[in-house]
Amino acid sequence: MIITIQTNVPPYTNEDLDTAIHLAEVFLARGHKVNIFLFADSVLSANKFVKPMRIDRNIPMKLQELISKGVEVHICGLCAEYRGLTEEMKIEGSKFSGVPEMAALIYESDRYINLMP
Amino acid sequence: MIITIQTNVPPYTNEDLDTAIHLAEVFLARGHKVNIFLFADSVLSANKFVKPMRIDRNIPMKLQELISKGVEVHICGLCAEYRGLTEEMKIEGSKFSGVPEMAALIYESDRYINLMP
Amino acid sequence: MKKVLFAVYTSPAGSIWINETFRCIFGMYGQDIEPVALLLNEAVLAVHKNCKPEQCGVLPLSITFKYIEKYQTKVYAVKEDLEKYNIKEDEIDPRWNLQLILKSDLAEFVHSFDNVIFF
Amino acid sequence: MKKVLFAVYTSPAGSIWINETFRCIFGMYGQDIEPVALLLNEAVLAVHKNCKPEQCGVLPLSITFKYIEKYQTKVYAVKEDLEKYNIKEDEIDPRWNLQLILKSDLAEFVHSFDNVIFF
Amino acid sequence: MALIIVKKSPDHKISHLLLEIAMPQDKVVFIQDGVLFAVDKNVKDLVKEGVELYALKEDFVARGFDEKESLVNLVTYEEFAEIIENEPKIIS
Amino acid sequence: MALIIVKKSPDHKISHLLLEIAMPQDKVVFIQDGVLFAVDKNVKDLVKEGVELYALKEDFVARGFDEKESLVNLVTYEEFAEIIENEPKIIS
Repeated sequence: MIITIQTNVPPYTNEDLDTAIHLAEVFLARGHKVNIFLFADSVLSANKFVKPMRIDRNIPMKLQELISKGVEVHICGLCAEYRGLTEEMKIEGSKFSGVPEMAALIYESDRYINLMP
Repeated sequence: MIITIQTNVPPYTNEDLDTAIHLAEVFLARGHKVNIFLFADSVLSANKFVKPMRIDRNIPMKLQELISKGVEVHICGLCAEYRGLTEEMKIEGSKFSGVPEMAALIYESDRYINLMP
Repeated sequence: MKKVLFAVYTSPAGSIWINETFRCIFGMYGQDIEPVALLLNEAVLAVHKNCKPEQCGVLPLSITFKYIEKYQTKVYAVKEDLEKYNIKEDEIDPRWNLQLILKSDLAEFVHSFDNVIFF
Repeated sequence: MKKVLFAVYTSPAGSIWINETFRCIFGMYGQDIEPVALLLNEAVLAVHKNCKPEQCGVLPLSITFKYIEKYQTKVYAVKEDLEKYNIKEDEIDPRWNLQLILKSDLAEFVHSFDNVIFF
Repeated sequence: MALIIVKKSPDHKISHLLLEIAMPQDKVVFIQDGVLFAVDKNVKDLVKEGVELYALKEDFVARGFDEKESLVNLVTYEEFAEIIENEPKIIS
Repeated sequence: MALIIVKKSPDHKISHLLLEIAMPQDKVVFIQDGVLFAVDKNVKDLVKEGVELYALKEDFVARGFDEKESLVNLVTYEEFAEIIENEPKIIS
């Protein structure tokens, strides 16, 4: 199956990215194609300059690991511009997309899971 | 009087920065010393790479104008690290502070206005 | 053809979600998708002809009108929620192209879509 | 000396605000400030000895304990809110140094501070 | 005496708590989505007698309301600033 | 039939709306702060008869609850994934 998870709120402040990453790992292990669409303030999760405390998880790095396992990480481009996230800041392998790509994902995906803001 | 306004949520997604900026302008005009403390996701407001749509307000630029009029804009440093906001990204004149500076502002200010998350 | 409902429940002006709801909807038309908007709870305030978030300095809602007309987007609001805020039919801006839905019909309405995304 | 209350009402694990409340408090001691913590609504879940946000992958709360002890920080929780979640006195982690406050005393308690910051 | 600032709408439990802890002679100012309290028929029953209620006019009218609809005093930003100047203790 | 995911706690009005619109044979999964519904004595009265209720175990125990306290079925992430695989229509 193709499964897409959309997040909308900032990482760390909320649990959503943790939920999304955990679900993505489980779906990968179950043999599915997984996409993550980062919308609104959740685009921060793809900022490679994020520097958490040592005892904390590194969410952008976890997303990058997922990318290396075949997960597509989409960043809403206009949302990124509004949060000052530029091309140079984003984690490798993630892509700036827009609502047309969101539409394509909604259309193609067998399951579309939105984590409401 | 010394008046400090603390914000805690991301700009644009919420109205808080608009409220804080408007209040700061009014207090300035009334002859007060004004500080803004950007905490948690509100640190994004000091990112100079923020690029809103043309019809929209530019919040980092508005903060910079306030700085030029004598407002101190403090950015919680650890919060900034968690959001990938580095020294090079912050608007001119804003400063990375921490909770010790928050404590000093709370102590010195005649009025401390927190806009709850 | 997929039918997708974007449902928004947060107030205009206080947060960006009504704007984002419509931005998402207008992006759907490139695909074989029929997107529909549903305003509920505090979000229904948006349809009042005097609701102008730009009056407190945030992004206006009126930028959506030309696309609602262009795409003939279906926009629904919950009747009881409009009544709660005392918004009468003649106070609704006609450019919303608004249709009312009863709370009692909401469950079935929501279930008639292939995907439901809440903002 | 300023007395400052940091009051937090959101759930542990779901959001970061309980952690941020205590981080703020521990930063206050460099000034002539007496910071106090108040847990209310869902935030009271934090005091249960089995509450471990790290179990769902987010930041632990236990990192606060050594500073609560070091500074002898006063931490209050609303009794009725603890009862709502059926948290008994012997289930409260002693390292919170917790004192209970009745809802009926809340108004006066909150007003006894120079500054009150809600998270 | 204190100034309590309520920025979240009546749909948020924390806003109701802020109203419950208001004491006589306190001032409550509704801003942002908190202004929805200004059209709540029961708003005056949500606080103890003697609590003064205000709503920020700019945020109120931006949400489509007519000034006449407000059940509490509407204040401009200038007046809100004045209230803040007069109340050292702020709960928010 | 649909899968409804509730991530916000009972203090949020929108969570109650999601429960109200659940129809018989729907599955509701409580995650994140939504798991607080699993200890709400009235949780089964909040939905129509025939709605199946679940809570994500990991999020439930992280908030200090004992598995025995849950009034709904607890599911692991694996089981949650399975529920998603079986329900094409997701309301969330």
